[in-house]
Amino acid sequence: MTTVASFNVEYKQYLSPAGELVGDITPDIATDFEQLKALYETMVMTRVFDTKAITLQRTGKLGTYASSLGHEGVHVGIGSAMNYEDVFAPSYREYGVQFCRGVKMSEVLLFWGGDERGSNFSGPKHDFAWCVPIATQNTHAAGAALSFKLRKEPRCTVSVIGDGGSSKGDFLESINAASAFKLPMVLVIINNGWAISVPREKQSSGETLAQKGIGGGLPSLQVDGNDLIAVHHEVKAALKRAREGGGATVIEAITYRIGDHTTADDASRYRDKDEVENAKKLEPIARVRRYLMNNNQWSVQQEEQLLERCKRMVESEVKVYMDTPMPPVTDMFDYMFAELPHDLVSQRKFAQELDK
Amino acid sequence: MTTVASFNVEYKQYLSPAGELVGDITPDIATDFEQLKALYETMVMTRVFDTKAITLQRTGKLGTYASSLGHEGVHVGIGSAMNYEDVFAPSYREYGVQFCRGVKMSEVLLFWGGDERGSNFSGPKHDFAWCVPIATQNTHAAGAALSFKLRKEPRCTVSVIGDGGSSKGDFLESINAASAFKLPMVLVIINNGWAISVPREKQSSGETLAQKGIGGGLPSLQVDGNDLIAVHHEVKAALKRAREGGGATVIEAITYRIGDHTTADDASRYRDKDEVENAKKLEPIARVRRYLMNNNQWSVQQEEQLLERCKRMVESEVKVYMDTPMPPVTDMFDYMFAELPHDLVSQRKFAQELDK
Amino acid sequence: MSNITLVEAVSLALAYELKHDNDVVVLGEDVGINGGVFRATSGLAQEFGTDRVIDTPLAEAMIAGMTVGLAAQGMKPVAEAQFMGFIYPMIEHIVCHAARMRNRTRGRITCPLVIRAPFGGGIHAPELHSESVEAIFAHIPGIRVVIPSSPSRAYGLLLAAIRNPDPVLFLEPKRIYRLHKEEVIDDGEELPLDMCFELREGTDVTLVTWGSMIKETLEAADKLEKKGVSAEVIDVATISPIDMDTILESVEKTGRCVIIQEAAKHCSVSSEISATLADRGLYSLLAPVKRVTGYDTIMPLFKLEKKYMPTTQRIIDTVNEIMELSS
Amino acid sequence: MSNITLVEAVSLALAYELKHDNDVVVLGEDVGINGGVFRATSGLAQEFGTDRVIDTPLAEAMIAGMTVGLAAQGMKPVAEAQFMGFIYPMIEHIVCHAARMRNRTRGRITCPLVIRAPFGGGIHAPELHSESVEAIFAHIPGIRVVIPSSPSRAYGLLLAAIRNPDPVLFLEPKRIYRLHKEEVIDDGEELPLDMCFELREGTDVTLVTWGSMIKETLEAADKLEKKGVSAEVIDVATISPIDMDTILESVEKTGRCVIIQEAAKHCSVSSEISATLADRGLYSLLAPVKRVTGYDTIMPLFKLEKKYMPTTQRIIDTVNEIMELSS
Ligand SMILES: Cc1ncc(C[n+]2csc(CCOP(=O)(O)OP(=O)(O)O)c2C)c(N)n1
Ligand SMILES: Cc1ncc(C[n+]2csc(CCOP(=O)(O)OP(=O)(O)O)c2C)c(N)n1
Ligand SMILES: [Mg+2]
Ligand SMILES: [Mg+2]
Repeated sequence: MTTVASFNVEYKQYLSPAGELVGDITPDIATDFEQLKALYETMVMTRVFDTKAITLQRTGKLGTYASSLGHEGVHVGIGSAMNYEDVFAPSYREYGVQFCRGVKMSEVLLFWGGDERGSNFSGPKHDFAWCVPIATQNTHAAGAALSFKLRKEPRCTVSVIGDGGSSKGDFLESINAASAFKLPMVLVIINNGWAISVPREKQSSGETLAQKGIGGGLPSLQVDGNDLIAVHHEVKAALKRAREGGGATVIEAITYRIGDHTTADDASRYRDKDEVENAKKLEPIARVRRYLMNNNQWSVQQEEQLLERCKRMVESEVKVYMDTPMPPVTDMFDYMFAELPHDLVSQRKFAQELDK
Repeated sequence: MTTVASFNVEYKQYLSPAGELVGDITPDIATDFEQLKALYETMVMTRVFDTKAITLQRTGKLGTYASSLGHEGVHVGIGSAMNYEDVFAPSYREYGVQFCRGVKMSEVLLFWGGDERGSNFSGPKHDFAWCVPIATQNTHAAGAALSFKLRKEPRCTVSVIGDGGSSKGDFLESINAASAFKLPMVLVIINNGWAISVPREKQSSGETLAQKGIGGGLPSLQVDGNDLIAVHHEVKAALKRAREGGGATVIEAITYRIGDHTTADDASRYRDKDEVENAKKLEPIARVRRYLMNNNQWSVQQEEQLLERCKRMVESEVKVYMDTPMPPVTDMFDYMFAELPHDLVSQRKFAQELDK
Repeated sequence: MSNITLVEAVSLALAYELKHDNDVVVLGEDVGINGGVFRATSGLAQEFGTDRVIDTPLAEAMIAGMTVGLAAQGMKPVAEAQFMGFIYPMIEHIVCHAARMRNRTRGRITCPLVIRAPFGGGIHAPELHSESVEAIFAHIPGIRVVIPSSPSRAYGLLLAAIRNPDPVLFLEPKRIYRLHKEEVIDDGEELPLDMCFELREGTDVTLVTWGSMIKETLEAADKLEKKGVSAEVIDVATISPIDMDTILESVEKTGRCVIIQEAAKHCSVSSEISATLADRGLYSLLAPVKRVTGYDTIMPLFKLEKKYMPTTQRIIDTVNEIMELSS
Repeated sequence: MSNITLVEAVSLALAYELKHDNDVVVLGEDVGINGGVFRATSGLAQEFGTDRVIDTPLAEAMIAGMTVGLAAQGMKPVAEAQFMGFIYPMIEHIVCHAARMRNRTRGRITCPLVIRAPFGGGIHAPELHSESVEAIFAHIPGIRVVIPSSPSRAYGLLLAAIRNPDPVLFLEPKRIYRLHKEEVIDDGEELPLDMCFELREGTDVTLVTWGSMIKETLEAADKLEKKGVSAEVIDVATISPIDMDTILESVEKTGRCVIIQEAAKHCSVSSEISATLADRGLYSLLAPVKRVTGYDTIMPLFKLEKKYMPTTQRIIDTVNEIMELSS
């Protein structure tokens, strides 16, 4: 009997729920207070936005919306670790990543407001759009990563997947692709405990979800997804390795979906209140605030000012959204192909007549 | 930093290429010479059959055929470890497994001879048919295993996949299914080094293919796939564990595809002769013969008699195949549905008229 | 006897079969405690246990493959694709296995399975939640494709689908899931899987449709009536195999036919019906066979979706057009 | 200028674009050193290197997804599905992404990709190696579906497909991969992606087909000629979008139409053509529009495959039938 391969999955946390530094190293970001404050502000902004979006939905001004409540740490951690030239392949609720990258709140609202123009966003034009079919974004990210490798560009892709989505073939095949082609990419499993009503345990009896990366021999680790510092630091390290030709990494970030799956969902049908209450104690924003305050980097007054600022900015973005005129009916046709085929020319004309 | 999970992949070999017992235990099968001789005979029979099938193809009496040359150890090892009540979900070249289970050589020939009746074989009626779309058999096996679990039957499924197929979503999702539902099943990766022209290294840079099972937290190991004893012993142990409620196992059996991928392939286009010559030295039949002979359980004379017997049996099966009359044209229709829908009734009549 | 909606009729049929046939299991994403995102399996896990109503991991190919595996071993699985827009990873198993297993093995292994999927637009949903790609499956030999358009037809057709010894794709028009209530007797009576339903008799034109467009089609027929045009309305219901005889008979009587579908036009179910009329019904035709369909574009996000889907008025206009052409 | 087969013309076009456009990459199973199981990529890895002609792991969803990812970042990937019977795991990416990316992002991200797949039966192959499911893809808005039927059309259409800024499914009729040779000038000239090719002029009947059935159709036309029936033969070539104007014009002249396809009949490309005739061409029709197609059954293993596929004689018989009906 010979052992031919051995693997470990490590768990990383640098900032405890109490807002204290823990772990065996102190990541650079932990002492770069200027950046940290900026990231903190983005997290808070994301949450203020999220609350507003839910209100818009409840009052009939938005369609179904997927909340990111509780995910701000992992999202902003990822977004802040990436370079602009990198490519992000999102799922559908990673606004925090996107805000770091320049996507506007009004664009997120357009998307959930049933308007394709939201996906023509101001974020990096090379970033992928929101991706509804679970896990398919992961193989797109692999393809994008291969294009960088072939063109010898020092760029990476970052792609995310949920705990539920980590069961789907596309995610698993993208691990394999990353392994086979040694791709410059980072796959982050955002394990928020639930896939709509299906709890993490029902997806797999594996000890971790990170270990799926071991299938392709990729470095695979777990981080505290409510720890902005851990997510930022580990994603950044993985990106550095990827950029230097070291291949892909799988990071499982453990967080919690504090809200319903979307506004179309009612989590009280299938989930214990206690679980949610407990999870709230671990949420990512409070601990950064505590840490900043402990270090005299943040005050109650600053917090109040920030909340004011966020509200104003969100309101102004909501206004942009609400003021956006309906798309013309011809938009249905005009982006189907670079050049409209003849049969669609007549259908377009018909639709236009009908709309008069 | 905490290690949250650790995994090893072990490699098992009990019979060396020289025909000597190695490894830290002596599996029961190694000293059960009567059974071992029977398995040896099935291996030899499979090879004689294989040679004949290729000849039939070359002389226009068979369609494309996928050789099992070199795979006899892993195939017979699997087949002999299973119970009749278990379900086998094959790919397309595991004749050795199927011969152990009662499938007839004439049925294999019918299948490759372009006749669906081959898949209505005499092996266990509950075994799956040959499966052309790579890896899909693995999720079927998971479904079958779930049926046993739901019905509380002490049965298992065994399903195979190639080194190439181990990259495909269905295989990976079946690992996940086995993990999520704790299914009574065994997945054997038959790593024969090649997927048509694509070598094992191009499928994944992972150290092993077995480690894909770690993704679901399944016990995952490598065996010498040219070692009948190792395959038989480990598959049997995995089946025992599965039957007792212990869940699934992933076994990577390392063997070599000595022949072309199929008769439609020409491996010399992409593969070194040396590699094949080296592999031949490790092939599974000779080492069992050496072992039996070393233990005075087999003689040159017995070998000659066996070969004679195999040839006769193969010839008689070939005759059954060759004497099988053409299926009637109506067979195209008569197995589409339990009850033929009206539109097909008229198409059937038309086809029948046309065939007169 | 109860007054129920279409989606409730789906639950009722599932409950009936779960109760009366131990081989039946329901599986899919969120079908358990949550009762499905549309509540089509509401209460079933609670009543029959999570061994009969099974939440699966999020992996459609796996769901389809396991469903084939379950069916091949004698179970009668009823799997759910959460939305038709997510059925694509299931296609390999549907086409290569479910549809072929009986034929492949000359009857040795069969696939008595059902895959249910809510389909169609008009519910203000996100991208890929509004697809109508029934034509893809109607083209595939070896599977039945069934689409109910009322509570009682949902109940009877779903029972028939589950009991049918061959694979059935059961597409549920989610826009009319809760449109109206109907009295449905929970007596386990099934409906035939190879027959159109004539919903309205008429003499001037035959309107052929299925699924949620039944709503607009019946509305159009009512309005046309008032203008003196008598429309016959046929609910195709089983789009594969299709009961063309009933349609041909009707067109023989009316001489005119308009086919209404929400799906894109090109190579669709409406094409097949029209093509059969151009062959077997040509001599009855007094006017061109028209199709009122979705455009050959991507179903837009919901701001424009109403402009994509055929309206009652479009049906009326089209009927008027061919009435004029042939009067 | 060289005398080459259809499959050689595919290689030639690939080589041309690989040479002239650095963004072009070829990827798929066995496309590298082995040159593809049909040798359609023969010699390309050797000439352009394994960074341009890439062997992938065996995972079709991954191939399709990566192809979308490559295209979205400005490459021009040409992926191969080894056989059309193995294209099913690619469908989610083709339908949900390749076909929608431009529309979804209002032009921000596009998908200039090609997926090539050999298709059709008659080559004595194992199960699922003989499928003709072009109708599935023809129904999907947002992708072009192109089928060449001669070496020169393969060359010109494939060049156009690769250069086209939108996704193209390029289906290669493998039964006629090596049927005959033709002189093909390797000048990089493309052919239009939205036009039928009129292969033969005639006045009595229009025969419409594509792919490998071109062979039987032209044979039938020749034989009919001898019996005094003048058949026009149209190669549809681009089945989506389809050039119906050319077909309608022809039928206006001939008054009769027979559509020939190898694929199953129900909800197929032939349905669409016939349906359009029943609408826009009804008044030209002198006889029912007939379809000579595969049966709505599973394509059988090769012992019976010849009895599945339409024959020259069936085409002739059908033409004779409608000539009689309308004489
Ligand atoms: C292929 C596919 N199947 C099903 C769905 C429907 N669906 C949307 S979100 C979701 C659950 C996702 O859970 P998870 O991956 O954990 O991500 P989370 O929403 O928790 O972030 C499901 C089933 C889908 N969008 N795509
Ligand atoms: C889904 C699918 N894709 C492609 C093929 C074509 N194909 C048949 S065998 C094969 C290679 C399989 O290699 P491997 O899994 O290593 O099995 P082996 O043949 O070596 O036993 C390929 C690509 C197929 N049958 N199914
Ligand atoms: Mg989740
Ligand atoms: Mg192999």
